[in-house]
Amino acid sequence: MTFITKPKLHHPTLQKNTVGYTRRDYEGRISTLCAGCGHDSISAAIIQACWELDIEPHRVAKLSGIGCSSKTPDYFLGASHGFNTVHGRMPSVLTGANLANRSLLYLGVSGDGDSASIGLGQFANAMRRGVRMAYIVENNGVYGLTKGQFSATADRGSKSKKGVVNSDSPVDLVGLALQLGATFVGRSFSGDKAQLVPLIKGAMAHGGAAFIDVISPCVTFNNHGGSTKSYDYIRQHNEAVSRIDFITPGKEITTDYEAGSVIDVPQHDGTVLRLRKLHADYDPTDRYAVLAYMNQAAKHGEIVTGLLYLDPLATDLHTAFNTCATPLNALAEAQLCPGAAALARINATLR
Amino acid sequence: MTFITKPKLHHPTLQKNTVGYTRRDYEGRISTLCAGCGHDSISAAIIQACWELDIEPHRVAKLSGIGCSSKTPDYFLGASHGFNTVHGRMPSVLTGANLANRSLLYLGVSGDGDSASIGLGQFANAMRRGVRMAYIVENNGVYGLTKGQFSATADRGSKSKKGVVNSDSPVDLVGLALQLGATFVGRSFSGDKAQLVPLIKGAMAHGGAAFIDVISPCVTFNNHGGSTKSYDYIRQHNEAVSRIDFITPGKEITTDYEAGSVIDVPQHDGTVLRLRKLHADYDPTDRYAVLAYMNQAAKHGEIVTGLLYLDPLATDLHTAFNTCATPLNALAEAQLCPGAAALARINATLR
Amino acid sequence: MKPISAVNDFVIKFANVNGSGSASANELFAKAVMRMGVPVSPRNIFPSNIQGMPTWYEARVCEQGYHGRRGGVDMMVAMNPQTWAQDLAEIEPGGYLFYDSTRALPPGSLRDDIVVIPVPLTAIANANYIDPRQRQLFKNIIYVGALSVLLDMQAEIFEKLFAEQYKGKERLLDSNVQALHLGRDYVRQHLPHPLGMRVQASDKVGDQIFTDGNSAAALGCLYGGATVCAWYPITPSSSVPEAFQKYCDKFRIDPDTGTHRYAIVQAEDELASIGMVVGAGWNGARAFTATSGPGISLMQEFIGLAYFAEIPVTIINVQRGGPSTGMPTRTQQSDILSCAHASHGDTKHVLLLPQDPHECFEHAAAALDLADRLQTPIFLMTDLDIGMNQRLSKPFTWDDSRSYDRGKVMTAEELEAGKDFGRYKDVDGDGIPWRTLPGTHPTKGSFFTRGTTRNPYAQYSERGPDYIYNMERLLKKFKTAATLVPQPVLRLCDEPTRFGVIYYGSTAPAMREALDVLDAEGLQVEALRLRAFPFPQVVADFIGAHDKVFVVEQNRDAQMRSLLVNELEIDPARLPAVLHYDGTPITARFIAAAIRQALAEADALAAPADKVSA
Amino acid sequence: MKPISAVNDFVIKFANVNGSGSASANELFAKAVMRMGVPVSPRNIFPSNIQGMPTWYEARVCEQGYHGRRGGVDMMVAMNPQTWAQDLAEIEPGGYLFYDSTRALPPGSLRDDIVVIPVPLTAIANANYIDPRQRQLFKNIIYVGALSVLLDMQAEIFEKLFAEQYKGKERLLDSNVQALHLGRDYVRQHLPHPLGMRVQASDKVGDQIFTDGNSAAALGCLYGGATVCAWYPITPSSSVPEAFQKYCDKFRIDPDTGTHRYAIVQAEDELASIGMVVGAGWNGARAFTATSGPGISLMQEFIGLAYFAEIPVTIINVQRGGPSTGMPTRTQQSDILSCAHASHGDTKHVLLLPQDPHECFEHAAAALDLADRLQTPIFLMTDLDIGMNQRLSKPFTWDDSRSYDRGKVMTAEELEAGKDFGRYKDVDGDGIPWRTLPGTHPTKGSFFTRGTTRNPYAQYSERGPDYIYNMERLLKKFKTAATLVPQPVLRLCDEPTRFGVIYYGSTAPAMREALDVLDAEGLQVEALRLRAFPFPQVVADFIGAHDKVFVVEQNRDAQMRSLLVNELEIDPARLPAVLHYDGTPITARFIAAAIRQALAEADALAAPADKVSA
Ligand SMILES: Cc1ncc(C[n+]2csc(CCOP(=O)(O)OP(=O)(O)O)c2C)c(N)n1
Ligand SMILES: Cc1ncc(C[n+]2csc(CCOP(=O)(O)OP(=O)(O)O)c2C)c(N)n1
Ligand code: SF4
Ligand code: SF4
Ligand SMILES: [Mg+2]
Ligand SMILES: [Mg+2]
Repeated sequence: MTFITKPKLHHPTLQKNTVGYTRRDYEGRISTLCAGCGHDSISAAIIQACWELDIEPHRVAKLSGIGCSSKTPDYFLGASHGFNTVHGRMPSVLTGANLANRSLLYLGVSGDGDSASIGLGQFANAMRRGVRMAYIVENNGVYGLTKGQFSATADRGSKSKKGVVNSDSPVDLVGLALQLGATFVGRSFSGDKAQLVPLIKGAMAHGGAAFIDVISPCVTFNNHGGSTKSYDYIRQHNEAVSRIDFITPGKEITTDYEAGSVIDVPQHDGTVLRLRKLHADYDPTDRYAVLAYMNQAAKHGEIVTGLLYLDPLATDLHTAFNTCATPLNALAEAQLCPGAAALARINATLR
Repeated sequence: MTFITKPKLHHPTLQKNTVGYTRRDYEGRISTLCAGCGHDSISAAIIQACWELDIEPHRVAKLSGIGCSSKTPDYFLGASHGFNTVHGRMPSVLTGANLANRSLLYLGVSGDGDSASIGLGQFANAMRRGVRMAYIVENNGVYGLTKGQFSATADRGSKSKKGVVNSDSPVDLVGLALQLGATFVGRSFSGDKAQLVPLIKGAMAHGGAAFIDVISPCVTFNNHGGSTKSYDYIRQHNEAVSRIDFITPGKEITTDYEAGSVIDVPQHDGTVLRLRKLHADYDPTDRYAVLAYMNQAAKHGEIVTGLLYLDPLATDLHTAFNTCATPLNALAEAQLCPGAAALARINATLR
Repeated sequence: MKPISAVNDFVIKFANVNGSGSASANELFAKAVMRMGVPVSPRNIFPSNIQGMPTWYEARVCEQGYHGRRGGVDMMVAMNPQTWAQDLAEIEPGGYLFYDSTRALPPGSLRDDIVVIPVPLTAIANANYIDPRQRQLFKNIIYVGALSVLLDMQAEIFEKLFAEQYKGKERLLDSNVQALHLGRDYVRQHLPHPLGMRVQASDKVGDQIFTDGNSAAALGCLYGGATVCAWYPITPSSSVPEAFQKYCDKFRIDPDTGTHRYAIVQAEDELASIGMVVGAGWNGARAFTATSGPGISLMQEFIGLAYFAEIPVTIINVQRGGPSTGMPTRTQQSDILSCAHASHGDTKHVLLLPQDPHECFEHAAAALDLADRLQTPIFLMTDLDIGMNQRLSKPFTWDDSRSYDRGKVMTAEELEAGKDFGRYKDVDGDGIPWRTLPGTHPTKGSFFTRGTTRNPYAQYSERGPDYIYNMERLLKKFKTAATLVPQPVLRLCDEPTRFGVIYYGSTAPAMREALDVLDAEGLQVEALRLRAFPFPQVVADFIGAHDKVFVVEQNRDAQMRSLLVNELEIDPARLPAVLHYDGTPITARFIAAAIRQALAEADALAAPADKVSA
Repeated sequence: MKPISAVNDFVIKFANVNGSGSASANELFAKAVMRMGVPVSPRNIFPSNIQGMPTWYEARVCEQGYHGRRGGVDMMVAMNPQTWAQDLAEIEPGGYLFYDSTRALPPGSLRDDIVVIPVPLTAIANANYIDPRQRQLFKNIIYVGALSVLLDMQAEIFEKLFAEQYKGKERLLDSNVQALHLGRDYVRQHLPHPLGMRVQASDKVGDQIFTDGNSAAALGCLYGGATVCAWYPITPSSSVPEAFQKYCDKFRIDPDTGTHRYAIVQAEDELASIGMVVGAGWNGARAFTATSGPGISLMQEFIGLAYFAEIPVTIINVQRGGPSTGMPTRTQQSDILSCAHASHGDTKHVLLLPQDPHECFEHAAAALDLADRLQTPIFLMTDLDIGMNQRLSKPFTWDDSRSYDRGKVMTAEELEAGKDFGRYKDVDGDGIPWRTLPGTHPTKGSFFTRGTTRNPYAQYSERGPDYIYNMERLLKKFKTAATLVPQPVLRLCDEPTRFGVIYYGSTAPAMREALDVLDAEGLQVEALRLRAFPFPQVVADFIGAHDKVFVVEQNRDAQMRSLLVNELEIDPARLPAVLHYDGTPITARFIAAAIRQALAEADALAAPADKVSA
């Protein structure tokens, strides 16, 4: 019978971390994403990172917007509270949640449409405010959940599955995060677990606004134009019936390469992605230097990956607001309400 | 009796330009802004620029958001259609208007709150799309019309008239415009007519998305902290009655300095603004070079003014869309409606 | 157990997995039925997901041409193991279960009150194809082939459909035909056929067309002269702009220059898409956007601006299940209030209520005229059921002698001639003011558009009387609108009846069927189908002519009923609500039952009928 | 011409230019009247502009303590040449015109049916001050001084007020006192005084407090335990968060560490401010935002999420004139529908309707409890009239024995004990489910919050029955809400009456006065003041007990009336609407006239009374 198997998250070892959890304790529900979706690789990396960090799952609050990427928090950290908010406005919800309880760790998961199109303003402001969070964008250059339209990160001139050509200049979320004051900025590739896991760990442990742009190929809506012969038949069929009728189950694209080296990663559509991994000794403490470096690399069609910028002394919005150590949601009534006597004095000033 | 005279726009010469209009023909209603508001100086510069450009006033469409700055289109080009849209969303309205009729010139006037706070997303996308327009932000770092709260362009650490301290990192609209693909980017000071008028002319004549960030002091909500002795009495009064009760009529702050030089311009609040005017021979064709240059200058507390970036070959959204030469709003029914016969054929394909 | 025997009157449901290629195969089946002259109305029941999740295709074959959902399943084509149990349970006693028998089923996984039709689809596919994708893809065609024999349908019909579909792609054509016959041959050789349930050639389709409401609305916008479309993707509306794009590529390219006579912008969100439409409308181009509930919520501020500044705007709202993200892939009529009173302050907006693809086309074109005429937002209120499902409906028609109504736009000549121009002045007594377009005249007719109060000459004003003048003029304009919108459709009985029913939009086919059913039972109910808000006088008259009028709608809070009560000042007791809102399309069975019961109660005790809920 | 003579019962209006320092001078005058034990209700009528435009301060002095706007002007203090003509025209015959006579007026610029009081303010100021700013500033105090003698008010009162205001700023204190006497001395020497119109010490103020609704609401939020405030500036709501900030600085600083027990974020827009409040509410902090019409429009999507995902949210809507940007500095009650049915899909929201600063405080604190208890958005519906104007009202009270109602939050202990947790399950029969806060328990009680449909255990579901269960539970919860919200206030007559009237919010003082007036005329009308939506049973009973019930509100479309009609299933014919919506506060004169006329008509012909419009 028809049965396309769902992607399985990496099989967990039963080894326990120092807080006594096995990797399985960091998993969530079974993913409903397309087989081979890059987003599932990122979920696996998040699971790995949290396990290695010895974070108690329930001390994490995971928030997302709307999209395939934003569905993923349901597929990891099943013991954490999650919030699938509205499209493009997760940053404000995360900000409010963070203010309410500074004692939890906040993980924001979003998509390129969710953060770079509808969510650009909120993304920018969360970075400006220095909200303490690990903010991960699962960047596939398309709107997956609504079937393959462009997102704002799609390159100028690229062609969508429906044949529409994009004429807008792309939004580079890394560039924006750098300009807007994010204090931890990284970029990676969904299939590069060796690079991604440490980056996520760094972001989760960071004291301010941490952002990671993760290139995450969409199996389903990026396998057009220039793809290998074997796909032709299906593409023709889909064209003939003018709908995305048959979806070829894809495979997770993985890669692993040395710091300082460049690698060409073939994508589902046969195109190649050229990644340059920062040198191990790269000094990521100058916002503007890294911007310049990235733009240089871009001239050679290279995308720089790694930890691009870090302010090790970063503080967050709570520091700026000088909020009390007790989470605001845990303050007792006595600490909040001045009481009747004070009110009488206030009345007196109003006569 | 109480009577604070309203600012008058520069008295027009009666000399006619080549299209037969005097400068007065480019004026609008009398301004209702505070005496000495920088925005009025910008209105005067716009009037001057349009007159010098020999633009027929009615061939300009002027759009704005909401704010003191956004009110100004009522105070110039009285013969042009204007649209005071909603707060922060003027760019989308301008984009739609532009698509409807490519034969007009589009002038977008906004404030820092209107474009950098609520409007950041739309601002960014209008630049990305290369909408042909002259987009001017009258940047005073505060929300004037709502009485002096911070806008997103306020510097970190600055203090509002109500004593609130800003902890967010500022949005630099010039930096964003550069990153997002604007093809004409400039910065100036409201009182520097010699620099501002040519910039506005360049922007109006530009073939793509042109952006000018104009620093425009707010008389009323920037005359606190460190202001000169003479203001003390009033400040104390306002504090005592805890409201901005008495507003000291200000004077327009003007300045004029050589290209390549640096000048300190004292502001209403007694602080000084240090401006560096680009060398006449500065080559503004490298987005990233100018970003680096600006950041260098910033380290010395200097704000670089002038034409920062220009792509002389810039094209616009219509070019990208390959729209017809006839304005879309002028196409005849015959050019739009395929008619009954074609419809019959369509029906046939649906059986 | 007596197997269901039915000719041209049954429901067949396909249980599949999305992304498996079944969608086109199922549509092929439906089209074949239609080509035999037998009306069919299919419905996709799909998840908010892209690949690998359960999806159903429910096709109702019905010679009388009832297109509403019937309920119940006579034959289940069970292709999805994940949903086997629930699919099995849905089959009516005596119904048929068609399944892939390649792997043996665990014992007890069947019912004994149904007819089981095992076909080793996987085995057949694997025997004939090597490429796993082809095996998967053709399995769908093989089951269609098998069904065609079971249901007594000729191969030629399918072959013709293939020929049309794969024109120029012969390789695909041949292999599809081959797959079809693999399925046909297997059944011919191994199974009793045809079944007692079957399709028989007829002539009930006539010249009807088979298409979805979203494409129809897009075509209506093309014919209506829309040149600017700004949108943001959202289910179930995305196929409107996507179809508009397709039609523009075909009909809006300048033959000589190859330039485009349209502009379509995929905006960054709905605030931007509506903003662009407002800008284009202000500047004299016909513009529209298409969205669904969440988009409507985001557009509220701009809708208020367009209402108050009086800017032509067309908004196509393909409604889905709310509130919030709700049920993005289910159908509802629950945005009536959020559209009719969109935005803060006192507002009233025009809604058009098409019943099928034919009217989606008509109303979309009408909306663009009305927007220009009334200078206000016009909402085209469709829903997922008519928007995304293909439906048989009257062919599209266009009268070439008709010309666009561009409304009251003052020309340079008129201005030159010194005609008085007060942008917000009611000079014609219909509440509709005149406007000028930017760039019209060098010295006359310019004005400053704003969302703040102004006097009739568009000058900023904070004076109460100016405000009142404007707000009352807007009410008058709304009255005028009632005379211009598509008028209601009545279905009257020979004798006046005590009871009436009001309904609208996608409820229409189920309602028509329900009325026939009730009629057959001797229960006479007159009906009025709303086609727009504000309500023309005949609506008040219709209600006035009956003791009680049921208001049937697909939402929880009886939203249209509340508009009727308030706009027409009707005693709510006279308008019992019949509400179905679980996200599935309303059925004739449900409506008939609700009304039947209410009538019974009314007869029994003359007590007032009250809300009947699903 | 007979000059108006009135003691403790007149309207004095100051015509100024904004930014000229008049605001504090005018308030000084009002406070002085109040300190004499005479109730006064001042109203600012200001432009949407910062400096140099006309602004008025209308103070009603009224011993009976009617705080509603009266209409008409008995004395005009004409300080603004720009508005001279219209100010002059507004004066009642026999009324007084006070003006700056430094420059001679052009002939014919006065009326002969009024008393003219010329005082050379500029001359006096220039003679005594050099700094132009001081000349300007003290001119205001000089006219207050002059008025004090004309109206027979003691200098001591003013001196005391100065002493309080300029405590620690002696230099300002002295010069203000000096200025006051400059004005007093001039009048004493040159003009007849006191006038027939004057203030006389009384005892009608009692322990009432004089403050504005926005500060009161902010204080209510402080007492109610709000810790997170996210907002975006908008007139007339900005002073709510600004006052909250002020109070927090005073009462929410940890005495030992100096750290803050609150967080206030000025967001980038209203989508963000409501989003932050939703996030904080989800995470268990009491959070609120304050906004006005345009902000409400932008918050729609998030409000729908909070309704459907059931998140505590408090929204203070200080209403202004709509639609769109409308009349930002005028008052209205026109967001009732856009709040009660905020967002797409079927939604119903709780509204609280305070009448004055006292209730702004009470209801703000109550809103935070209700939000936690009901897990849904609670709207505090005030308006510019009560929000931004100072008003005498009962002092604030707080019962120290009262404790916050945090609602149904399941603890780690309960989870540990194995208590069943179904986030969206109705276990108590009141429609309100239990929730857990993030981080509560290592292995139990976590769930995924979403705006899509889910089953009672918060698992994603596209099943109709799950959806219906949830939607009907929400209706049940709304019924429960009706029993928890502030209950209506009744004003009954000794004998049952045929007619009743329903009103709410800032209409209260004008209504109270109108009822007294009608009563004095022998027109008996019973009254019910709504304090919340949904409506408790007594509202239905009240309507049931009268033939006709007028619904008085300050909007065009009778928005509250439409909620009454639909929620309570009332025949609209029984609810004649009395509508005032030009942006000025409703007056007793208007209400009384409308009701008087309707009653007359009703008596004349028993025909149904219909809408009465302003
Ligand atoms: C207000 C609103 N508009 C539109 C949508 C429809 N929508 C759902 S997901 C999505 C785009 C998701 O793209 P992205 O964030 O890149 O996620 P991906 O699916 O590509 O991982 C859109 C437009 C929505 N849910 N809400
Ligand atoms: C949706 C919405 N929110 C808030 C406001 C209130 N508002 C009017 S102008 C303004 C800020 C204007 O600041 P800016 O753009 O910098 O203009 P300026 O007055 O400083 O020139 C705000 C918040 C509004 N009009 N609309
Ligand atoms: S559509 Fe693309 S992004 Fe969405 S699940 Fe499938 S592969 Fe992933
Ligand atoms: S408030 Fe500031 S920005 Fe507004 S008009 Fe006055 S000076 Fe200009
Ligand atoms: Mg994406
Ligand atoms: Mg500003």
